[in-house]
Amino acid sequence: MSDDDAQTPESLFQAPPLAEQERMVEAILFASAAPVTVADLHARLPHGCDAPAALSHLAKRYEGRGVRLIRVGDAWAFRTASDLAFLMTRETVETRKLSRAAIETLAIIAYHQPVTRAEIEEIRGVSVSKGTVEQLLELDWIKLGKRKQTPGRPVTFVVTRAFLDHFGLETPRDLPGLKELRAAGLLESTPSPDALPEPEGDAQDDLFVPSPPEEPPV
Amino acid sequence: MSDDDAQTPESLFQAPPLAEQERMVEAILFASAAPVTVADLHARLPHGCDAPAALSHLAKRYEGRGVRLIRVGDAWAFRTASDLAFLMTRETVETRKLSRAAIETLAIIAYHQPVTRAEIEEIRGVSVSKGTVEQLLELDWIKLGKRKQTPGRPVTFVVTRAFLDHFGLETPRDLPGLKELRAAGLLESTPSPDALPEPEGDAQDDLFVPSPPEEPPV
Amino acid sequence: MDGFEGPLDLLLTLARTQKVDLRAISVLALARQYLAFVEKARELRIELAADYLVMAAWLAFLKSRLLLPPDPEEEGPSAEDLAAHLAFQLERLEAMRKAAARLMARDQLGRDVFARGEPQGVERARRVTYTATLLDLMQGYARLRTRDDFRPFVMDRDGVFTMEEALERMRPLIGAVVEWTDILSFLPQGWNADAARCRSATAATFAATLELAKGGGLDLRQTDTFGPIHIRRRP
Repeated sequence: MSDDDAQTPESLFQAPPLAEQERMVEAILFASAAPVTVADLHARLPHGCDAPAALSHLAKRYEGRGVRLIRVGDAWAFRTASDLAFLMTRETVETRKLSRAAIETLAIIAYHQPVTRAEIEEIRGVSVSKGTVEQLLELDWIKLGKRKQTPGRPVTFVVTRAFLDHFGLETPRDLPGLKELRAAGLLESTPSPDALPEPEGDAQDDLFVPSPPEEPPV
Repeated sequence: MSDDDAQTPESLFQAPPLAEQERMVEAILFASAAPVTVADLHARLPHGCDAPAALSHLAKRYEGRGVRLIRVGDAWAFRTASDLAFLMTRETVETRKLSRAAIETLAIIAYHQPVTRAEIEEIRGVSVSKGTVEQLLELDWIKLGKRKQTPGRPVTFVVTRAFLDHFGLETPRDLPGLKELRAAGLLESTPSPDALPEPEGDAQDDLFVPSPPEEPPV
Repeated sequence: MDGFEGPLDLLLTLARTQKVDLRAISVLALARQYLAFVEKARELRIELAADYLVMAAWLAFLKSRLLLPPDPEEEGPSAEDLAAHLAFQLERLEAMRKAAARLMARDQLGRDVFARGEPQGVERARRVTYTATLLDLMQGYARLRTRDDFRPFVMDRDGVFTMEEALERMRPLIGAVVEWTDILSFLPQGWNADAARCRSATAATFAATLELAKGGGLDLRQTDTFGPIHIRRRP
């Protein structure tokens, strides 16, 4: 609004002070269901208001706030600050039991680490799906260990600190051994009548000896 | 737990600075048309945030603005300043005109809550039509309160958060003239001396105290 | 009668004509006004709802009680108590009407104050977390090892020389065996060193020679118990 305009008879309907115009624009934009154009603001504000000036003051006021005044085409609207977008999603967390395949794979890695995929498959007697390993990696319960010094240098898997935390173990050595499992009634089988040497006997002894350097004892 | 241990989890989940919490609360409340409870805010904010402190800072920031932070029971919302209502003709919601009976019934429920239908009828001297109660329930301005511990265990009615929100009341205690009415003894249910004694008994003692779980005092 | 919300509302309207504070109202006069009103309605053949008539009957009773000296024999509330309660009811109804008016005069949402016009819904993001207990882990591992224990017994074929293999090996050879020869010299290469492999190869070769003898292709002889077994082509 120029000085000249202010002198005209229109001064009877003098525009409110800019601070008041800013309040008005703030309220209109807040309550509006869609972005509001400058023309629309002028139509709604009292005569003589300077919507662009009010908008620019308002934009400054909301700088760095949780909501921002933004321009959408030729219209204006309040929007959540983009860095706070995460507050606008409400995560519903669904807890599911790990699949049997995943539990068995995890158990083998925990008891035999560092262990290759081929070794896991040998123990499980079935192939390990890519999804199962990926799931365990995503859960941060297993990670890649050192490559095995055998032909093909296959990668090995070891359990993580997060795994130990989740299962309340201080070290992988705290996993109950087969004897304890049997004592707890979890292993109900009797040893084979052939009296073959029980494979677990020595397996347990050196199970966790070559723990990888990433897993220092707590 | 050693001192070291005690400090680790805190630093891991340290709450954001209060200024940042204020921005977050601002964003959440701005994005919602309905009031948001403090419990809801805590559920959505990062761990360790102090919603009441952030709210009180935020309320100060918006003092005198075109948009105000207002309290509705145990919830908070942004609302346009009432002196700017004249700008909002486009947003004005045409509400169905309430009948005189509905308005009186609403007032009686607000001032006498929790109140039974029989008590409303005793005050108005006329039976309350089903439609009136239904209309108020539909508007979400009243809801069923606890049953009265009197013979027949009649249901009671109380006002809702939406009622407080609609009429700009922080709590039911802010109803206009409530104190004067109480001082004048006009909120007491004096049993009619000739008819059978009315079953209300201690109706007034627990006027706003046993607010149902949805409306806990802030 | 359409304008009235029941007999109490009618009474309140009549009471206002007395132009005094409701607390100072003459209930006797009010009863007379009400009864006169009802009488007038009857003359005009306006049908009155039952509750208006009930109120009229009650007020007629109250009027007579107020006019008569109190009966000391009578129990229950006095006429003055009843009149006072009626005055209280009227005052309370009026108070609630005023309160209702003040309530409706407040700034109302959607009329005077406004909520966010473009609310941003909270997006629901579903996240699935998987869980397992140490017991699951132990049971899973136990299950695997249990399965191992029950694995069907499979012969270790590495240390076994079968009779079929021995037969295949012997058939082309026997044509050249003219002299008596120890069958141990027919064991395949590399099966002598290890005792178990040697036993298996010997047994298989012996069984194969028996089979060939049965078919009439060769002769067998053993000169003394546990002595070496010799074979030759049947002449």
